[in-house]
Amino acid sequence: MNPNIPEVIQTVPLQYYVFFAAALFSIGVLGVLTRRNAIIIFMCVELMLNAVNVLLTAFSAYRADPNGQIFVFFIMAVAAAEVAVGLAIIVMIYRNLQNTDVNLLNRLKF
Amino acid sequence: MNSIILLSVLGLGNLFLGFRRSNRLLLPVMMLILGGILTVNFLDWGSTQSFFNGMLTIDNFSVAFTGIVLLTALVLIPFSQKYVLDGEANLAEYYSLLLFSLVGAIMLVSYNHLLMLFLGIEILSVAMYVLAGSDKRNLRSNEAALKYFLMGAFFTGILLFGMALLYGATGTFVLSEISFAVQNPAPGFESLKPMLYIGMLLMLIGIGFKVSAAPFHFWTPDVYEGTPTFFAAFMSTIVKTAGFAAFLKLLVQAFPAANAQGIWLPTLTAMCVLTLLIGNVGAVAQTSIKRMLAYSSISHAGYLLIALVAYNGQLEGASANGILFYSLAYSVATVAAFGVVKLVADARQREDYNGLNGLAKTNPLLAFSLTVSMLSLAGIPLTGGFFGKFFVFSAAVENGYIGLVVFAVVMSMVSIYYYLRPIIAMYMRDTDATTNEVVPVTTFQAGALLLLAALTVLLGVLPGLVAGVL
Amino acid sequence: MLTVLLLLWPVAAALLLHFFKGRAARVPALGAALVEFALAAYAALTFNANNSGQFSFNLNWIPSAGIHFAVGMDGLSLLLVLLTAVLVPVILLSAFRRNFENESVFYALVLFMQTGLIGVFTAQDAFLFYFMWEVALIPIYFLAGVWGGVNRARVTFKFFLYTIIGSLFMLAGFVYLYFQTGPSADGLSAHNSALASFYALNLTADTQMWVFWLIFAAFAVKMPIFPFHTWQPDTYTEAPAPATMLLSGIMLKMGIYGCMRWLLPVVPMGVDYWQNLVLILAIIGIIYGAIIAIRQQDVKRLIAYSSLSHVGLMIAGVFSLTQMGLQGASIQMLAHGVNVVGMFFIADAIERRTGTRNIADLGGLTRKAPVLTVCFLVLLLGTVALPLTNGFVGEFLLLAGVYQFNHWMGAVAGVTIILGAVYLLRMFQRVMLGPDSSFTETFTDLTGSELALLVPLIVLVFWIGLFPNTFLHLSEGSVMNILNEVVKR
Amino acid sequence: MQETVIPAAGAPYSTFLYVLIPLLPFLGFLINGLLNRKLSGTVAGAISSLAVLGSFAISVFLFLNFQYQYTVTLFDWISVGSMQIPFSYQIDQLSLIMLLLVTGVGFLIHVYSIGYMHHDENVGKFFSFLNLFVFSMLVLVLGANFVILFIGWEGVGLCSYLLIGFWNKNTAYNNAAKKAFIINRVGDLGFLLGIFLIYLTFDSIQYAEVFQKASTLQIGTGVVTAITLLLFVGATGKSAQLPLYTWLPDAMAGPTPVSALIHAATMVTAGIYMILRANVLFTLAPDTLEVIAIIGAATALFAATIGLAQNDIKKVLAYSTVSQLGYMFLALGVMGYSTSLFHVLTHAFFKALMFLGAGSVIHAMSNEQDMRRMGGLRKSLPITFITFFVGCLAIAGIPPFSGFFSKDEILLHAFEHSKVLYAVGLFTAFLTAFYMFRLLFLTFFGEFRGTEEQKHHLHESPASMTLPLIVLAILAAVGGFMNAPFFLGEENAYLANYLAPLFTYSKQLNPAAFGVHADHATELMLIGLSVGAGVLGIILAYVQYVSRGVRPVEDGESRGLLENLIYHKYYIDELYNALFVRPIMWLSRGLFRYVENGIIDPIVNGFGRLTMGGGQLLRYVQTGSVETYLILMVVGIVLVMALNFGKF
Repeated sequence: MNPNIPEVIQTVPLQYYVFFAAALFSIGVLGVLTRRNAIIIFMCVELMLNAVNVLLTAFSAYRADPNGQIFVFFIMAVAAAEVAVGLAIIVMIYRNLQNTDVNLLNRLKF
Repeated sequence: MNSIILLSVLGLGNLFLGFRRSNRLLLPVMMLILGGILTVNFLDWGSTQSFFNGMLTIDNFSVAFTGIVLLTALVLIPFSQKYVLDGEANLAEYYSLLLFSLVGAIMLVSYNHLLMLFLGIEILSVAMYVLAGSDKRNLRSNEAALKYFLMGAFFTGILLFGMALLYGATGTFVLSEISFAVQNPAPGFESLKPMLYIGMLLMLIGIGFKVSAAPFHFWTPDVYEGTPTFFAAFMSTIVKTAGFAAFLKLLVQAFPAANAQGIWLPTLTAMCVLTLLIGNVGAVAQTSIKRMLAYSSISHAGYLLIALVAYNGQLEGASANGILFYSLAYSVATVAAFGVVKLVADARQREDYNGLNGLAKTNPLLAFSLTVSMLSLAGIPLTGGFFGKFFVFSAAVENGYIGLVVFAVVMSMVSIYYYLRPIIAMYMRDTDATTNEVVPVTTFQAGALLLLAALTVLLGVLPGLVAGVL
Repeated sequence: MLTVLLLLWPVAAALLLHFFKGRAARVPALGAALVEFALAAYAALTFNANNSGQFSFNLNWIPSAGIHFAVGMDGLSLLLVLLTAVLVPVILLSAFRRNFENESVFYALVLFMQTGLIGVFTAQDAFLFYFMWEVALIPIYFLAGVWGGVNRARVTFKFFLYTIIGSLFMLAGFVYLYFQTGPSADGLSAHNSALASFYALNLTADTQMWVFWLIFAAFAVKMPIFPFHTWQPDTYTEAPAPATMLLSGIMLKMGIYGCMRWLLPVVPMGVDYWQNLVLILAIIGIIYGAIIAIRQQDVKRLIAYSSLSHVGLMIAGVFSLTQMGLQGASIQMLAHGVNVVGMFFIADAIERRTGTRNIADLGGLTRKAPVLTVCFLVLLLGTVALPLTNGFVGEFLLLAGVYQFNHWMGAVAGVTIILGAVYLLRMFQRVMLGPDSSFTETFTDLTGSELALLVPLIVLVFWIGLFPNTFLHLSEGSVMNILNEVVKR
Repeated sequence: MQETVIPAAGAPYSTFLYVLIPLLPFLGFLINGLLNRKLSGTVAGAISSLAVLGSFAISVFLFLNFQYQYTVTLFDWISVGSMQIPFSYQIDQLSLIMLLLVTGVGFLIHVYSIGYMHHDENVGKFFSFLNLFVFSMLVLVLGANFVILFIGWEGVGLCSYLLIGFWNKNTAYNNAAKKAFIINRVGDLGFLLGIFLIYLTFDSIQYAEVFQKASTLQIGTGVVTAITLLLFVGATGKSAQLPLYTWLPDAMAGPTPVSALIHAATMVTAGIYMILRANVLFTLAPDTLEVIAIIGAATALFAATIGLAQNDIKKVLAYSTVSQLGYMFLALGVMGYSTSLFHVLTHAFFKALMFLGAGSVIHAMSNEQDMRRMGGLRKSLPITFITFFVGCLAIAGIPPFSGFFSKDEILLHAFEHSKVLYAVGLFTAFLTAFYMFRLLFLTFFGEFRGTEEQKHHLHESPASMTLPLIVLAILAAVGGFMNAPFFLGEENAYLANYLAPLFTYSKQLNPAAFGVHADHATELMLIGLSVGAGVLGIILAYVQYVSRGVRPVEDGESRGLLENLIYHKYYIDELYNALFVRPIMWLSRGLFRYVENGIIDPIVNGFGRLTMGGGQLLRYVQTGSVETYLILMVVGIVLVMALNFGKF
């Protein structure tokens, strides 16, 4: 038990965080695999990223090491950038196809 | 570091040059800038410096790979010409994006901290998502962008999850500290081991996706085909070079052999074999040159993975030098290939092999240049590609991976089949109505192609210039 | 240094040829080849037959890997360099008769190829050897592929694929051997690839057994040996005559030379183990090629199969591991080079005049073209190994060598002298003798320039046939060195 | 007379003299060959004839001044390790006799050809080939080792190819030429292998050295048996013995002087010369000798029977040649070495004579060769008839003509060796007399059966043709006295005595089998029998073809079974066709179609197809659907995890 870590954090065991993050991540993955709407897929990806964030924060807290939490900020920033680009792409597709179903995108194959 | 700063500043500056839409000005300026940065980059040769609290390290390794990245960009830029002259409104923005992505690439080759790895990958990727879809009105380009984006984002998640687990297991993001933590396990480390291993494997997969290693390669053919050729060339050279440098750094500095060999090596080897197989066999059946080049880029990822498998735990020696030489030879040849394909496709509006028919008669220079690059990619002597393969295979044989090398050799035999097809089309087939006109080539493009051919042959005749510098 | 000059001059000339367009390139190209011939002749004259390596040159090529640009000539190399230097001008001259696009590029490629060929014959470093091996391949691919017949794309593709596959195996073998060597002389690298180091290797018999096939694969395809030969007839048929001459006259010798220099002394135990198999394959090739040749209708294809048969005998001679076999192979390489180039030239001359290569379409040429008949007959007699022509010395020694190794093999291989007569005389009869055909009515005899091309070849037919010792003495020392290396272990 | 067989130190004359012997004909070949159409036929013929005459003169000079056996080395030809092949000549009794024979008879044939080939457009080419032939034959007999012998051996093969196919517009002639060369090559292979084995056994191919080493071996040594059998295979090819004789009758396609030169007097004797040369080796191998004797006797009989029913005048002569060659081999097989050479000489005289005579007939008949179209020619061709008659008497073995002596000696040797062989020989002698006189009677007696136009043209040949006939007739008549029968006293056997040094080793090795030991009574009895056989044959022929006037049946008419079989030469050509030629042709097509293009190539292409198929399969995976890709990649991730699960 690390004395540098506030006790209130340690009331929830680390494993719980890990399991939680893993579950969240898996839900994200499953969402990506099962949904066909580009926007929803994209949201599921965000879910995966948030699972990572949770995990990083938890580890960071348990290790009393700020690095992890700083990393989370970067992930958020980058995710924001990705959102901007991703939504722009989806919008572009929507303009051309009037739809955002990824399965309509199969001109490029074989 | 100087190159990162210069690139970022100039990239920003470039955004303000957007009022001048003339490529006549922008192109030389860009080439001048890149040439300058390339020179500046090599000023750092021989010294080792750290930046951002040791998150970035500039050493010979990073300088060398930065050199390849910048050189590739420099010779690639002339081929943007046609694209830009078509009245693209946001000319300067594209150049800026290119410059920014170069920053990402440089971060990838000099990172020392997983955060920088992540940032490098993202800077590079996000720029690429945009560029892939830059032909806004073209559905294929749109599709490529979306596919690349969705899958890229997904695998960013995987990569990050891996990093997070690794962090959980070792408590650090610094490469050398990860290695140290693994080698000197703290009490209670045993229970963290699954996390460590899963983390490592997930990172392997994440980076494997970026360098299009099988079975995480599915995006590559589709995206390369849809992306405007110029940016596809960018993806298949700069992204791949930087990706492999990053991969090697990760394996060497964070996952050293002592503890991890048993964990990631079999996986890596399996990926390597699969990549070689899929890349080469897949390319055989293609009818579009661009798609063939995409599979070819997968197969070359396979060859480079051999160098990773033949890992010697250092950023020097056979393995690192092999990757360096291979990347250089591969980039030079690939740029020329994409360049010619782009010029021909623009002029003739077709990307299949037959579109090249009779090119030797209409454009001997293009034909010659594409021939040299195909031979280099096929690994025929007198070209850099031969020594690339040679060094990589040597590294593997030296470390006892004879079976792997034999497999790779067999696969490169297969590769001859599809690399010869453009040559056959250019030299041995007659022209038809769509292919009997001369393809327009600007001076810069001709110069770049000549330079690339010369470089390829130079590497093929005097490999000692580059081999063994690390 | 002379060797370097021999290597650099053709490629330099090829580059310079860029400044000449079309027909204007003919004279400079021929001039360059003649200069090369003069250089080779000078080398031959100053060559000291008692010594082995001469005109050596050694440059650290890839220092970090201990790979050297090491060239030099012993008698065997010199013989083949001479062959190359003699045949290339002849081949260039033969090309002058044709009309085709981009002549200057064509000649440049021929000269470029000459560098590769001479490089193969003079390399003293394994990787340099491999490098030159492939350098020689690239120009011939284009020569055959760009200027060839209707099926050129498919056929040359097969050829290229075949040979490159073979040579990649060789590369793998060399890489493996390379890592068994000691550090380079300058200590910069842990290994080196010098010929001498390869000779000094101490490999177990098991290793040699499989390394043998890696290296042999390349030679087997190039020579070619049955059953790796299927590229050959097609390629010989489709390629333009000068390219066919290069392929059959010189390039095929690369494989035999390779066996002698880079296989026998490097993996002697492997050779010992597979000796019988290779001999059997070679002998099958002799008979198989000859029998198939009997009924071929295309003159070029017939010569191609005859070449397969003759090469089989050379391989058998080499693998008999006898002095006679190896010396026979050395001299037969020259003889076969001269004869086959001459034969293909004549086939080409006939095709140019009549527009056909089909034996059934021809006949009665001898009455129209007595000079051609004489030239053809002389070359044919050389090919069927009539005594006092070049073919006899080689075949006699080769058969003697094989016979010395195994009487039965020698006897079976000897059937070549019967079958050779069968298919060549059949062709000669149908083409030159008998009643006229509609294709041959307006046939004209050889022109002066064509004769000028054939005369040197015919002189060589008799020179080698009458005074083979001129050449046998050159290669004697090399052959003994090779055999000593083989016997040593 | 020198008893030593070891060559003495040096040649008594300048090397140039020896070079000149083959060089003169070779120069003739070059001059006539290069100036092919510029010289008139007579000039070309004169040049060639003079060249051969020059060689003849030198040969006579050497013969007259011959003291001891020696070798002349011109230059080192091939040297590889211990395989040292100098280009050297051996001058001894055997080579001198052969020199005289080749150049002497050769000269006469050259002279004859001037007249015979007068009308031919390629007469220059013809003479150049003739000269080349003489050159090859001279190299053959002069060589001091087996390889030089082989040069000439192959050289005559080539020349026969060129000369048989001289009228190259005719496909049948070309085929005959090709057949001659190829069948000779079959024999040559045996010879070549024999040379290899000699080299491997004795480490040399130089006669002197090989024979000297061989003389120390035991009789019956296995390897020597193998060597001699191989050499004999070579001899059967060149000397037209069973089973390789088929080329010789076909070779009659060439101009008639060619038949005389190549296929009667010289080339076919090469095999006998070779065995005589290597008599030491053969003496060491009694088994081989047995084979030779049997093959010889069988050939003699076999060819003689075929000769009975042939209608082509040259074919009859051809089969008679084969038959007589069989005699010579029979002589060799029973170790009558000098006897064999004796028969070579007498046969050269009378067979050359008969061929040239036949040529004269054909010339007169405007190229008609079928005896069924001849008859009664003795009136219009008196010289030809008389000389031909002499030849026939000689071959029939009627004393005192040359054939009688030589054939009789052979039969004597055979009798001593084996009664069966003797009987065969004797029967053959009877057959020979019969079919030769059948030829004579059909040609020169009776009524002329040709066309009116032929009859109109009938004329005796010019002097250039008849002179050689006369000279040869004289030789054929008296040639026998150079080796008189034993009962007249050994000192009269000039030839045998002259040649004796050649057989010194043989005699030492096997004195028992060497020479003749019969008493005079037996000898006389045998003479009586053989003369009787000859006379009987002549009488029968006379009765059949003159008295009863029987004519050979025309092609359309039916023949008796046996006659048909003989007329068709026992269908041997057809048999060989079915056994060798067809299968090889079939194999050639079969290998090309089914092995080359049916197995090997498809296998090679199969690898390509396999790869291509793999590529196509991969394309099915690459569906273009993001969903599929993601699922597949996730499966990949799961697989990676699952496969590494054990390590966690």
